[in-house]
Amino acid sequence: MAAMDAGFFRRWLTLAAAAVDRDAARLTDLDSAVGDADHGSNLRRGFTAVTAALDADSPDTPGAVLQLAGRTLVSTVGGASGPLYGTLLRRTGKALGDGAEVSGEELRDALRAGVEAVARLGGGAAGDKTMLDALLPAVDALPDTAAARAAALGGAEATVPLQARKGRASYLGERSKGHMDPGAASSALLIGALDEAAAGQDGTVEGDG
Amino acid sequence: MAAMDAGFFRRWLTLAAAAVDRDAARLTDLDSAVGDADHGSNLRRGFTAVTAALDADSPDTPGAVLQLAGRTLVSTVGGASGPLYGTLLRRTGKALGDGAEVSGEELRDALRAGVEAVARLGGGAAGDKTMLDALLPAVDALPDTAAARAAALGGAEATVPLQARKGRASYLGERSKGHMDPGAASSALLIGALDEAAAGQDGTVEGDG
Amino acid sequence: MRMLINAPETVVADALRGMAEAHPDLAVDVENRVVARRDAPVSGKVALVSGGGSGHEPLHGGFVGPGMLDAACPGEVFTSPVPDQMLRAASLVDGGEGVLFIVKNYTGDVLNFDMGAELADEEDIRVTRVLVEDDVAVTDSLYTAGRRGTGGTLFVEKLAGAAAEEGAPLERVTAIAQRVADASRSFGVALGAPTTPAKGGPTFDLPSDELELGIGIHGEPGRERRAVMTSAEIADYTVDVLLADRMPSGPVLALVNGMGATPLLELYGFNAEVQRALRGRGVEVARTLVGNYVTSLDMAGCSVTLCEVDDELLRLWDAPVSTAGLRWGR
Amino acid sequence: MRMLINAPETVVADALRGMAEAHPDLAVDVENRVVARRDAPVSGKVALVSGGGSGHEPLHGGFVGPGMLDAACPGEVFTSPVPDQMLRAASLVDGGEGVLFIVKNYTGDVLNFDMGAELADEEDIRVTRVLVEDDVAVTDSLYTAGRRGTGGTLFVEKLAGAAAEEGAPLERVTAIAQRVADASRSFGVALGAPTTPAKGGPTFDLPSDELELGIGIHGEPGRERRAVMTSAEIADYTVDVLLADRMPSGPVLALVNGMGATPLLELYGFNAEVQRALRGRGVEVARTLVGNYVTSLDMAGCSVTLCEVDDELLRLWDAPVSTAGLRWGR
Ligand SMILES: Nc1ncnc2c1ncn2[C@@H]1O[C@H](COP(=O)(O)OP(=O)(O)O)[C@@H](O)[C@H]1O
Ligand SMILES: Nc1ncnc2c1ncn2[C@@H]1O[C@H](COP(=O)(O)OP(=O)(O)O)[C@@H](O)[C@H]1O
Ligand SMILES: [Mg+2]
Ligand SMILES: [Mg+2]
Ligand SMILES: [Mg+2]
Ligand SMILES: [Mg+2]
Repeated sequence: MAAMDAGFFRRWLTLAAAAVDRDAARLTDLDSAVGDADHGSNLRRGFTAVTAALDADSPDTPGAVLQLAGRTLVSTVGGASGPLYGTLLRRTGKALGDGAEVSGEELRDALRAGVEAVARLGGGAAGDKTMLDALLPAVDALPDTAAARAAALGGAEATVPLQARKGRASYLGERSKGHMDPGAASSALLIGALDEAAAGQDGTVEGDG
Repeated sequence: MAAMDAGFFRRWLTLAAAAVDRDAARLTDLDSAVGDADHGSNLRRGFTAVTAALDADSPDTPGAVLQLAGRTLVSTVGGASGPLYGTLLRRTGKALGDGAEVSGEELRDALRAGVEAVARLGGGAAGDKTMLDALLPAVDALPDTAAARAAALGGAEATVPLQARKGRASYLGERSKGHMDPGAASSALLIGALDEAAAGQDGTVEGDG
Repeated sequence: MRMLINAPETVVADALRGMAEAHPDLAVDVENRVVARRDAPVSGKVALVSGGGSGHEPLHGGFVGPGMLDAACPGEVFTSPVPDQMLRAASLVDGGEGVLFIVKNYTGDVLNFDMGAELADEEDIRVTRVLVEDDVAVTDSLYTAGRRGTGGTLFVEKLAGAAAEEGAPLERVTAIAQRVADASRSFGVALGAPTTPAKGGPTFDLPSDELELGIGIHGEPGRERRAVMTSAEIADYTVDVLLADRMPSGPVLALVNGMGATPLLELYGFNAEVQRALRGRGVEVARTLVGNYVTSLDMAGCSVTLCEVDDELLRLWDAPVSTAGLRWGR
Repeated sequence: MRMLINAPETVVADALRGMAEAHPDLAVDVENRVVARRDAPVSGKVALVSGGGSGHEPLHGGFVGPGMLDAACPGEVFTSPVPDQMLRAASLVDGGEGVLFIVKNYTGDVLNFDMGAELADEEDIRVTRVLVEDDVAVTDSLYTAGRRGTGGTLFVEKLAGAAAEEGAPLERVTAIAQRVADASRSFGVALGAPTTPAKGGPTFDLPSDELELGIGIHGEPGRERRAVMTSAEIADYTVDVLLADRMPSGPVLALVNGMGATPLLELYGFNAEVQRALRGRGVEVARTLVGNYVTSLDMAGCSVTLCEVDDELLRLWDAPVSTAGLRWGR
């Protein structure tokens, strides 16, 4: 994984926005089984605002890109996922500092700080059937983005049999079993977009962002 | 047709009540196509009250039986059919006077007065797609009750293609065509019950009332 | 069938028991089906009585109280009440100044209220009657039972009720009710059919991509079906129909009414479009009421009622009212 | 999909425009999504701010006005608002005596309101927070996000609002809100699922002969499904669940609440059964409110909230309130 600049992070978020847009209905359907049927439209609204914010105001460091994105998510998403994803990106961005480029290892460490902030804010842990179940294994697999993508997907899949202990799905008790957690699914999209951006950077695949 | 006493009229109304009870769902369904889906339950409520009133207070002349039944319908049915059927029976009963027995011809003439009162009260005429379309031909066919029953049924059938000009169905305009008028259908039941009562009296068929 | 009821036969009686429990300032006669002000008869005041089939709540029982009705006569679901109820209500609330019957124009309501008025007359109660016939969806009044009474009823009850509360005599209260009835126009749209307890299922089938335009408040199908329209399109259509029938020359009261199952969120959004449509056509809206006031059980949909007002009617609108369903001022 | 909307994305903004048109005494900031008293800030008065996802109307915007909330922050449908809204609302209504945030216990609401409180703190606005967590359907609070906030919110907003209107300082208003939250318990039953604009269809499938017991107000499925029950049976079940969780030792306020699509007629009938059930178990009901107050779009169903009150809370309940959704006295 080559060193990543602000452009890379913009591409990542643009790819994430496209993925969320594409899969919004699926995320909402997942949320309708165990929640309140808004996760897809929440994230679509948020990531649309993120790409608009990045277009309007082009921050020139990786940390600034993620912090702007995080602030934008907090200000536009609402729900549980807004503060949580917002905190994830803001916190990761802060951890990246203000260098113009970051390495894969730096990204991994920063993302770990971000994920830990999410766990602190939401009081959640692995196995609670939340976005953490996709994010935690993904961070562990970095800086290999392809492995991280697979780990996030696997983590999301692994939420299916779990009983939710956090968020809205927890109200269902036993009935939350048998459904994938919508936040874990969207986290897999986010990590998938990171891998796409990295692949594009390596010249293997040109991301559409 | 033999002379009819108060017992005959009680049997008639009891048979009518049974028919209405049996066909209540059908009447309500007819009313749901062109009206407000209450004709069956309206008449069931009314005729249940009629049999109870006749049980509680056994009037001893045909005229008194019909007047009590009519008053009971007015007080318990509501809607358009309550005052109209109530007036039909009250007026017919009044026209029968206070003799202990009446002939088929006397019943026909009294029923004609009753039907005319219905037309006056509701401002309706033949062809308006109302109960009158079953009642008018039935009266014309009396004192032959079997012919009257057939005429009422035919009259009810003949309302199917008509566009309603009175009552709730008239709001549908053209869309009221193609459905039988619920009040015409219930009038056919009423006249059918009269024929059943007459047949029972002649010993041909024993009515269950 | 999934309803919050005990049995179809007990729906109205159960609801009256529940009203009695919730509103100690109402005198609810469950047996005889009359809802009246507890302080009735109010001596020296003209009394207002209305009623009709149940299923339109808060109309009419929810509009009983100071500044509006003195009594309401609830019939079975979608079935007009019987004359005995009107007689009992009139006897209960007549404070010596006479009673106004406010009647929605349906064959059943008209016949039963007229019989009720005859009975009241026999008891020497002075009764006048005003007919509400505001539904412009009913065209061709010559070949129909005439226009239905719908949302305009609320305006008639409120404004005539305020006049009565001010001490106006029967003739004047009646004249005001008539003026309001004359100045009111309504049009309704269904996005789904209601389920009546008697039928236990929807009273009509509506394909999921169509609307019923020109519906009444009894689950009757409308006069036309159309492919689904946006809130803005429905507002334009509705306002056009209303203004084509009667273009007000002064300010109006607007009732943007829910039929029962349409969320208030959607109704407020619809109100924004109705106001835009009215403004665009030069109509000034003096007051607006948004909510579920003249309903049709759990029908999804909406209706708009406009009532042209002068200063006097506007003052009567703003006058205090204290009922379960409408309450302000004092 | 058949809704009275323009597009799923504009539902909330359209509704706010419509609220602004209907209620001249509200200051509605459509762009920034804040509904406030037009006379805010009221100097010398503690301000109350609440909010949450839209789709529960009249909660919260319909409860803004003298005697209740100073401002409400509506989020997207079933989605809690964002911290920017809470900051703006707090800045707008703070009359120098501080602001109470009334927050329904959902992860999203808690996180966003907390962030909003942090932002307000940075602007030197004194903010306290009370969490409403009254839904007894959520058992096992250790393994869940805790009890949801539902109907009890109305009691908290009304009683704390009355205390603020009387001039109580922030600590006291907060303490009263907390007492009311502690004393409130709710339980809800769905007879049908709501349709959200984002999904365009029902959020869960319910066979026509079953009920969802223990539902929330966001179209979430409940904790149990059962074959259809009568109104009396649902009342007994609901009251048993409520009293098992908290048996009041004094009189209660009762909210018999419709979820949106259940006709008022049925709701009143249900109230009769709820009152019977409470009376039979020795609970004295001091005041009852029946209607659609804390809704879930067009969900069919009902909930019951009980709140034990002493003389002081009862006085605060009876105190005047003047909002779009709740209005009495003066
Ligand atoms: N306490 C928590 N910790 C971590 N993630 C959470 C927590 N609560 C909820 N989530 C995540 O948020 C997702 C739901 O987001 P969303 O539907 O947008 O918000 P809401 O639940 O408020 O409607 C869940 O699927 C879950 O992954
Ligand atoms: N003006 C009228 N003249 C004669 N019959 C009428 C008139 N209006 C209605 N009807 C009859 O009444 C029937 C409807 O009765 P019902 O459903 O019980 O009352 P409602 O229409 O008030 O719901 C119609 O089918 C029709 O036969
Ligand atoms: Mg959600
Ligand atoms: Mg009918
Ligand atoms: Mg009827
Ligand atoms: Mg949500």
